[in-house]
Amino acid sequence: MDLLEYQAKELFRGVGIPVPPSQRIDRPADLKSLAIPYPIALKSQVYIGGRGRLGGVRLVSNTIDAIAAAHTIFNLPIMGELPKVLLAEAKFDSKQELYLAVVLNRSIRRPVLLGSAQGGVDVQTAIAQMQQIVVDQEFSPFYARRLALKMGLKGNLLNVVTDVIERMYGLFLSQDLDLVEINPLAVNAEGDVMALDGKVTVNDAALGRHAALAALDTRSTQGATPHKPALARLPEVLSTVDPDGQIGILANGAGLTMATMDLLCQAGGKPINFLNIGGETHSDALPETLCQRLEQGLELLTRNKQIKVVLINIVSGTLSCDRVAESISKFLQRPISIVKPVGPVKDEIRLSRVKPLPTLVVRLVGSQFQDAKATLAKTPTILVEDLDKAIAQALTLVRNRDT
Amino acid sequence: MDLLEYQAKELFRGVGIPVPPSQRIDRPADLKSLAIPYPIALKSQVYIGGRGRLGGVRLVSNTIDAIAAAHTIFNLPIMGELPKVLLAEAKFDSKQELYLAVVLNRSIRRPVLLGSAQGGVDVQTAIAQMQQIVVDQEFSPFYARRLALKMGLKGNLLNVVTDVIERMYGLFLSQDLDLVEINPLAVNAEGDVMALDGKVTVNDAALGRHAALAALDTRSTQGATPHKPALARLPEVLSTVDPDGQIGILANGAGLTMATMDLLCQAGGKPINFLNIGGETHSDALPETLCQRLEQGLELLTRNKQIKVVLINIVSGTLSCDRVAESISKFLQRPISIVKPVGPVKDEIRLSRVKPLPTLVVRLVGSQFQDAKATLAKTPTILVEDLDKAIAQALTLVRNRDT
Amino acid sequence: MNFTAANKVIIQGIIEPLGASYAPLMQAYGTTVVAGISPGYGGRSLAGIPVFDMVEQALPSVGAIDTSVIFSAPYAVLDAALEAIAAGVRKIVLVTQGIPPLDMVHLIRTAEATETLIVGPDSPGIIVPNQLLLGIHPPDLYRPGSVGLISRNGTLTYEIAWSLTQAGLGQSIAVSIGGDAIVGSTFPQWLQILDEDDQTDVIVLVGEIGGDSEEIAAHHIAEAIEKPVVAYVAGRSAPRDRRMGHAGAIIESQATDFGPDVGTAESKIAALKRAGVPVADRPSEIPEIVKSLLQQPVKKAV
Amino acid sequence: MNFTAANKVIIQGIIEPLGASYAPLMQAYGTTVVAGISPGYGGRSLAGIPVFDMVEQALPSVGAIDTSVIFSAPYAVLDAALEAIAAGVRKIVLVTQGIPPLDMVHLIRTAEATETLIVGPDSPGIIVPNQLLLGIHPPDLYRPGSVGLISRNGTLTYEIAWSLTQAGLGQSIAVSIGGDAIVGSTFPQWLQILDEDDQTDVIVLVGEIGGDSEEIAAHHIAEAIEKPVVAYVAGRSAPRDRRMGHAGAIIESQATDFGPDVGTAESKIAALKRAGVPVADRPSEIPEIVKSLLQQPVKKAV
Repeated sequence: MDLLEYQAKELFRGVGIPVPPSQRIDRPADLKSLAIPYPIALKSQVYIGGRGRLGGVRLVSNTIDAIAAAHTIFNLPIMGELPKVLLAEAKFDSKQELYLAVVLNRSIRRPVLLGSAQGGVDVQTAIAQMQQIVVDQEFSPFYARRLALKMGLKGNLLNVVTDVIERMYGLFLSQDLDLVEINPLAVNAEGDVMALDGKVTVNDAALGRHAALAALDTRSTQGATPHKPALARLPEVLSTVDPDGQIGILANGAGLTMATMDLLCQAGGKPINFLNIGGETHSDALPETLCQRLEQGLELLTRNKQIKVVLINIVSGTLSCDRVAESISKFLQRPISIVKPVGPVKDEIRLSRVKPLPTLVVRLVGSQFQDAKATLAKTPTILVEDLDKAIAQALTLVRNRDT
Repeated sequence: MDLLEYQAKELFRGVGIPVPPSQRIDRPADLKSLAIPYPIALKSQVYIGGRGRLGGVRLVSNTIDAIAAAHTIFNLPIMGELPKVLLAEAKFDSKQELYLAVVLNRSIRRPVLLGSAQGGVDVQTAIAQMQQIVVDQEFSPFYARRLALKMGLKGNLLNVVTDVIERMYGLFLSQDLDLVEINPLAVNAEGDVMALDGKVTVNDAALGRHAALAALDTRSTQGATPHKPALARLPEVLSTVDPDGQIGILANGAGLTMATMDLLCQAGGKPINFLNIGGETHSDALPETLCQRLEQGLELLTRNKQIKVVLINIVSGTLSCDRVAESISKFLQRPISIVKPVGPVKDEIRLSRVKPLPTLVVRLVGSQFQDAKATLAKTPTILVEDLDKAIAQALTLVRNRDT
Repeated sequence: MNFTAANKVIIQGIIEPLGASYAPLMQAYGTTVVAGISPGYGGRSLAGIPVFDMVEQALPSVGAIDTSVIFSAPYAVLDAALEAIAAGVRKIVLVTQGIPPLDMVHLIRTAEATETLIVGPDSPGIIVPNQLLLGIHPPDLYRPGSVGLISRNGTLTYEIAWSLTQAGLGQSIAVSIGGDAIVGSTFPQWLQILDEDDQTDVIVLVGEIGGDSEEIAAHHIAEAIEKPVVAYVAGRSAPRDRRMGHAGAIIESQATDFGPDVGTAESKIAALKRAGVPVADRPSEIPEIVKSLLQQPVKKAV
Repeated sequence: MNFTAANKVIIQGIIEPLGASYAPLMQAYGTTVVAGISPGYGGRSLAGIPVFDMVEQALPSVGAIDTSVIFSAPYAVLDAALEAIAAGVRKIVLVTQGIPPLDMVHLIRTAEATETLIVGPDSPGIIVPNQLLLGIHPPDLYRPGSVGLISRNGTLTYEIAWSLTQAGLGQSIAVSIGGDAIVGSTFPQWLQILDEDDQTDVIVLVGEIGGDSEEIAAHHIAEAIEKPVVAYVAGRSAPRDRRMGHAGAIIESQATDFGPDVGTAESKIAALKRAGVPVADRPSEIPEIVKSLLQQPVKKAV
């Protein structure tokens, strides 16, 4: 989960990383009661980077200009995203700008400290100067000092930046972050430093043990429900792969879902949606849960009126083939009224129910295959044992339904 | 630094250790706006243990009784200590009482977890059942579970108590505590636990990095000045060793001060006060600082009108003998008015100045001894090279001044 | 590294839903499951397996333990694994998915210091067909044979094992290093183990997009592996930067705005091909390639 | 364990007041001080000693470092020591007092894992008369000889060294294990080192009230030490439970209300006497006892 700049800066403030005096602006009128002196920067609070180039940051010197600028920024989408909040921030005169980050490197399985003596908006220059220190053992401030030295810092600035990195690492560790980044860390003529922009990504798997961070999720439509490391919720809306596609894919496990989609694409098929109902390694996983997710997944996919064929590919140790077959059969027989909706049921969706269901091509690997076969024989689904043949079957069906 | 019970419980609450609903009572009238339901326990907030046996805890069932009890407790000294605050706390029905502690074991140089299935006021029984687990590597909750198991706990209680110990350890580590103790941790019929009394000792050396804890020091007359790991302040008032004594001891370093006092006592002398002006291992230690402390120490000791002889024993690498001699000489020559008082100067002290100073017996080991000898020759002090002889000299002088 | 039915195995988190379902299956497959561990459940038993509150409690009755398979809830896994290491266990399989990455960093540091093998997390574990099941592989899909199967996913591993089995190609061992972002044992480690394993004649490596494990594996194969390797990489058609269900499928970049091409299917396939590894276009192609490789003479040591 | 002038030594915290005063003295005494370390002061020099920002920066120019003497401010000591260990330094003297005990616990764990000797904290360090000064012992009070002096205090150690020197008894080495509550190296460790040291004929052990180091030392002497040992314990007259200036002088109890007799002068003296160690009543008695012991034949190995 990404944090917005102002949320990241609150975290920075909490651990003693210097940030400019600032104020959150929820509407332009808030600027009338601004507590920080002009000139200020008004900054669009969006999750996407590069807002500076796109007009999302403006320097203003008085209330009238500030309100006008706020109106503009509130109505300026950054790569399609409109800000809900702006940040008004005191200006800081920087003589030098540094880049600093703490991030987990998954291939060496250790946190790394990144730093560049050339931070700021010109990312290419920052990269050219980028230094990296691997935190191979338990962190101690000397790792931070090692980075600061490698960045070429000296004297008091060496110690001041070491201290900032140490605090960034403290946040990273205590809050289970995937990334904490300051760019730029500005240095003024007096040698004071200030974090002018910051980015924090919280690890989603760890959110369940950081209630305060979970509450910062402004994007979740579920609101501030406590994140817990339960089976991930199925998405409420499936993203579209190919808008012209007519095939939906439902599989279990990320690798298998991708492989199924790869096969379909290689064979010339056009998947519109794909859905992974989840792998088998969740500690709470029970056959009942997986069946439920299968049925919910079918419900989700079949809502899309454009889908002609749903290709189901379930390879499971937890779920026997007959249980999968029963779930499918149950799904097909359900009276519409008793289907428990995943989200609020809109009329448009109710309407879709009267439409004929897409054809289900079912491919199963696991125990009790013969029982599954018997169960599915009583349904209009098409059971195929071989994966390549299932793909071919799905394609044929689409073509037939098209014509 | 010890915390009072209510301060300890605030820390417990902060890390999720269950404590009863409670309210701090600064004066009996506070009980009129009590927000917790009766019956409550009113508890004297003193640093000394065993207040229960001494009437410092009372159970009351209504406001009238509560106010009366509060008046009594506010006026009841516990081993000489009057409470400034009481704690009003909701009653909890316990079925079982456990003892839990985390403490640093200095000889094995590791934290240890202590637990007894028989906690509560009967300390002897608790000790008889005491179990100990050494946290030899980085802490992980299994150390806590190991203790809970050794205490004989089972089922859900095993997990609940493991969780409490884990949180106690978290406090211990993050707040640099010397001790965190819960006695009793009460268990009710439903298996819920509650910390009914708690004791927390903060490590003094670490207070400088825990501003919030340092602010809890209710005993410091310095108020909430930030603790920092600077040279320890000299005491404002010297404690009395032998009220009939007439000799004051001033030495540098704890071991040397003790050895000097041992020698004096073994020779039949009666020290009334002793003062260690500090060893040589402080990273901020400069000869200037040590000289200043020597002069402040002499000032402190000579304030005591009962002292006839001050025995100075300085063995130093940092401070050459001549600098010690100069400091002593400077102290003796000082006009009373320009002496910078260590504390507020009371009339009684000014008065003491007109009294003749005690005789100073000076014993020095270090470089530049001959220069020191020359300097001190011009003063009324008695310089002795040998420690045993210095002791004998001090004793002779006391006897002579007595007669 | 020996994985046989003689391994003494414990199951931590045996009362978690997944642990409770698979404990009897592991035992039925021939795995010597000597104890289950679930704090608060000590004294009970599950499918005849005695349950203890702590690993060390089991030691007096069962003796030294070789392997622990951990099904504990995600936030309890680090402690469970450290407890197992403290009790002398030196092979640990983490089935559970969703362990916070920094817990894994801590665990991996401790594992390195104590020379403990960590498989997973988010892994179906290890299966040695007809001998040993350390995890949740569906045994029906496997047969004994000489193909060593290494993957980083779950159900796709089953799919490929099944395609091998159907083609008459049994497996010497199948292991998934796990699908989470930070995993214990790596592709190079397992390539090395299987290269030295007498039972294995050919290695099948199953990768997917995200991270750089396939690129690193390719490098290692070129440098150090003598046995023939066949690879398959899932995710050629995956939309970039979309979550497919686990972190392994996110094409990650080192830090904001610093994203090289590493992690894409193209990069992985190219790296493997450069290392001389044939890459199957679809799972069903793997058995054919394996068969053709088995007919060639083995590369000689240089 | 060899402590000679050939030891390559660095001084961490060389710009702290105490470090700046003693660095030139250590060097003048013959100690090979190759570098000083103080973050933010790299590039300067102090008394001809080059100063670096980090230990590892000094390595290319000075080669492997044997010993670091640390004068850093209390809260910076843990990091300085870990930095030294990471740079391969395996002997560390902590002069600074007032290091938070849990920092020491962390450091001692790391020192154990890396086989690093930690002397101190709150210690004047080590002196090998006329050869090597690792800390702040006043060199004038020491002479070369065959008495090994082990203590846990500062100025009292100087006092006793001086009484030995005045009596014509030089010292093979003098070391203070430090006065803070948690220290690195222990009495038994140093007793062992001196027992095996060819230059040492007799050992003087200087203790004080608080803690149980003297009791443990007594036990170790009875079990394992062959050379004669003389002891002195300060604090017989100390009021109980009063702070004498450092934590070693607090008679501590394990937890509230659990205070055994351990830690009192009586307990320590009794334990030492039980171990056959003569205990001097006053510092000036020590030289006499040392002389009488030197005339006796050394205990034979059993």
